[in-house]
Formats: sequence, C-alpha cells, structure tokens
Amino acid sequence: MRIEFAALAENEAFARSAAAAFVACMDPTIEELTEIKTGVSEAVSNSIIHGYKENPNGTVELECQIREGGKIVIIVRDQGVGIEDVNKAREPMFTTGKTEERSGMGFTVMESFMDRLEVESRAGEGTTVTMIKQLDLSDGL
Amino acid sequence: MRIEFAALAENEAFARSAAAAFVACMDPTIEELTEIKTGVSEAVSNSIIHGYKENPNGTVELECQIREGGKIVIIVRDQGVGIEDVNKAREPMFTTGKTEERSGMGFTVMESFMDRLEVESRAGEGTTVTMIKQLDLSDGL
Amino acid sequence: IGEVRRYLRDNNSIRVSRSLRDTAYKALQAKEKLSRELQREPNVTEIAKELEMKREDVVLALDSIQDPISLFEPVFH
Ligand SMILES: Nc1ncnc2c1ncn2[C@@H]1O[C@H](COP(=O)(O)OP(=O)(O)O)[C@@H](O)[C@H]1O
Ligand SMILES: Nc1ncnc2c1ncn2[C@@H]1O[C@H](COP(=O)(O)OP(=O)(O)O)[C@@H](O)[C@H]1O
Ligand SMILES: [Mg+2]
Ligand SMILES: [Mg+2]
Repeated sequence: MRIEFAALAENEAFARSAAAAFVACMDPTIEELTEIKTGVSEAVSNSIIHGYKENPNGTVELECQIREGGKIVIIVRDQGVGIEDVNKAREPMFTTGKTEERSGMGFTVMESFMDRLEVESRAGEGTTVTMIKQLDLSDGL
Repeated sequence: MRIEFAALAENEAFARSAAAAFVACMDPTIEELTEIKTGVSEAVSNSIIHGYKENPNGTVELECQIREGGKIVIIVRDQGVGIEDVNKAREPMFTTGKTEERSGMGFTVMESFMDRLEVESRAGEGTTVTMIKQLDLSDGL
Repeated sequence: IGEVRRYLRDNNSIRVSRSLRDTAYKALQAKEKLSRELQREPNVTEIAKELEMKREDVVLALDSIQDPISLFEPVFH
C-alpha cells in the first residue's frame, strides 16, 4: 500500500489512521497498533514540519508492507530540505525547531516503538525513514 | 490524497477505512460516512473482482479530495479489463458475475448514496469511477 | 435501497466525532475485560468480536481518542 498526501498538518492524523487500517488485518493488539501509529505520526510530522515547513505543495509518501511472519515495514518519504547530519538529528533531545514546541524526541520515539529504524537523507534532496516492526503473533487464536 | 494498493479482497476493508479516516476531519454524520464507505466499497470491490479477477499484481488507485463547502470527490481507478457497455453495466441487476454471488446492484448503490456518479471505461484499458457527495454542514452538533 | 437509506437516516444522524469516541471507550473497556479473562493482551479482532462490531470500525474509533499508552513511558524507564 502506498499513499501520497499534501504536507498539511491535518494529514498527519489521516496518515496514522490509514496505517492502522492497513495493519488491522494482522490482528495486532491495541498497544502494537498505538506504537505503529505513533511511529508513523512522528515520521510524517517531521516530513511536514521540517521537510516542507508546512508548504502544502510538498507531497509526503507513506508506504506500508506486510511481510511474512507478521513483519511490518513502514516507509515515510519526502522530497523536502533533507538533513545535514543524520546521526546528530537522531540523538535524543536534538531539535532544530523552537524548543518550546519541539521535544527533539521524535526519532527516539520511533526507535523505541519499532524494532528497526533507518534514516536516509541528503540536504536539499529529501528524507526517507524506514521503520520495521515485528508483531507478536504468538497469541493467535 | 491518493492511495495505491494491490487487488486483494482484504484491501477492500482497508480502502473503506482509509476513505473514512480522510473525510473524518469534516465531521460528517454517521449516515454520510456510511454512505461514503459503502460507495468506496462497491467501487473498489468492482475493480478487484471484475477489473483484475483478484489478480494481486493489479493495482487499484483511490483518490479523495475535499472541496470547498464540504464537497467530497472520490475517484477509484483500475487498469483492468474495462467495461464494454457502461450504460448496460449501470443498469440495476445487471451483472457478469455468478448471480448467486453478485447482486448487480453495485452501481445502483453508488448512484443512490452519492450525489453524482461518473463511470469511464474502455475494454482492455481499465475503469475510472468518480463519485461526488455534498456533505450537510448545516447543523454543527 | 430506499429502506436502507431511511434506516441509516433514522439511526445515524449524530456526528461521527461523538460516535467514534463512544466506541473507542467501549473498546478500551473490552480490552481491560478480555485482558483479565485471557491473561494476555487481546488483539483487535477479539475486541471487535466482544463488541459485536467490525474490526475496521474499532480500529478507526481508536483514532479518535488520545493514545491509550503514555508516549514517553517506554523511553524513560
Ligand atoms: N523529514 C525531515 N526533513 C528535514 N529535517 C528533519 C526531518 N526529520 C527530522 N529532521 C531533523 O531532525 C531533527 C530531530 O527530529 P525529531 O527527533 O523528530 O525532533 P523534533 O521533530 O522534535 O525536532 C529535527 O529537529 C529536524 O532538524
Ligand atoms: N472496475 C470494473 N472493471 C470491469 N468491469 C466492471 C467494473 N465495475 C463494474 N464492472 C461490470 O459491471 C457489472 C455491474 O457492476 P455492479 O453494479 O457493481 O454489480 P456486480 O458487481 O454485483 O456484478 C459487473 O458485473 C461487471 O461486469
Ligand atoms: Mg519530530
Ligand atoms: Mg459490484
């Protein structure tokens, strides 16, 4: 599944819901669902706010795949300003936003809610965030 | 907003939820939302079942736009087998499916739940269904 | 179809935002109940069955309330 939407703040909620609707067929728990939605939210809001500075001409792409064994792959991609130093950006508390509004914890949250986080970015070209989460299928009926 | 997904039966529920999540920000009534979800369901299931015969290599596209004044535009597009005679296909009870399974009422349902229905199709090239619905924004309960 | 439409109109003129929130709270209550009964976290299909609702509607409803788990909890402990 692949979604494209404009870089508008209100589309963050939509992207989160769409991801939840997509993985629902895998019977996640509410907690797993919330973790996935939170990760999507953080990545998408970064693309909207940092990548495009909320310019609605920017297009954010969300891709979700369900792999064998309950592995969920989520990719959030923008063609925005990009990140100069990805390692620094991933550090807890690091933010280029106004500190009252931004916590600098977005990447840390994604990292802790997902099993794997990859960030690829080039200044001026955009950012691709890949998150992988393994659902616990053991409690299947 | 634009979504692409594989022509798998389980993606019908996903498409319906994604459309619902997208228009939820307009706070429609439950009735309006149910009508929209039903219209999306019928159009998407037609693309999956008739357009692609459930071949998951086929890609279905769902586009939703919110226009000024609460007008919702929904476009469902496939590159499947297409429809020879659109007027005939739109007639109530007409179906090329097995009559026990298919009611032939899909287009009739879309027509009655939406304010406008346009069907463009060419045999061998695919089908585009456009549905327009005006939400009632009058009472802000 | 006229009948279906009338049915929808009679029963569903409330706004989605309120209805979704009601469903979401019911889902959280069902989650608590099932957790106790099953001694593990129920999945959304089990919750939907308990409420006699569609799974997709439960999932959609959960979007309407604050995230049921605290954001920073797993980060700081
Ligand atoms: N998609 C993106 N495009 C450009 N810059 C980004 C993007 N995502 C993250 N960043 C940069 O990484 C920093 C850290 O991101 P994050 O951990 O989510 O914290 P916050 O969003 O609160 O600033 C951001 O302040 C921003 O400088
Ligand atoms: N996307 C599509 N691609 C190919 N054929 C279609 C498509 N949508 C509808 N049709 C044709 O139109 C007919 C009527 O559709 P519909 O009213 O939904 O009834 P049903 O799906 O129950 O057959 C179908 O049986 C099929 O032949
Ligand atoms: Mg952030
Ligand atoms: Mg049909």
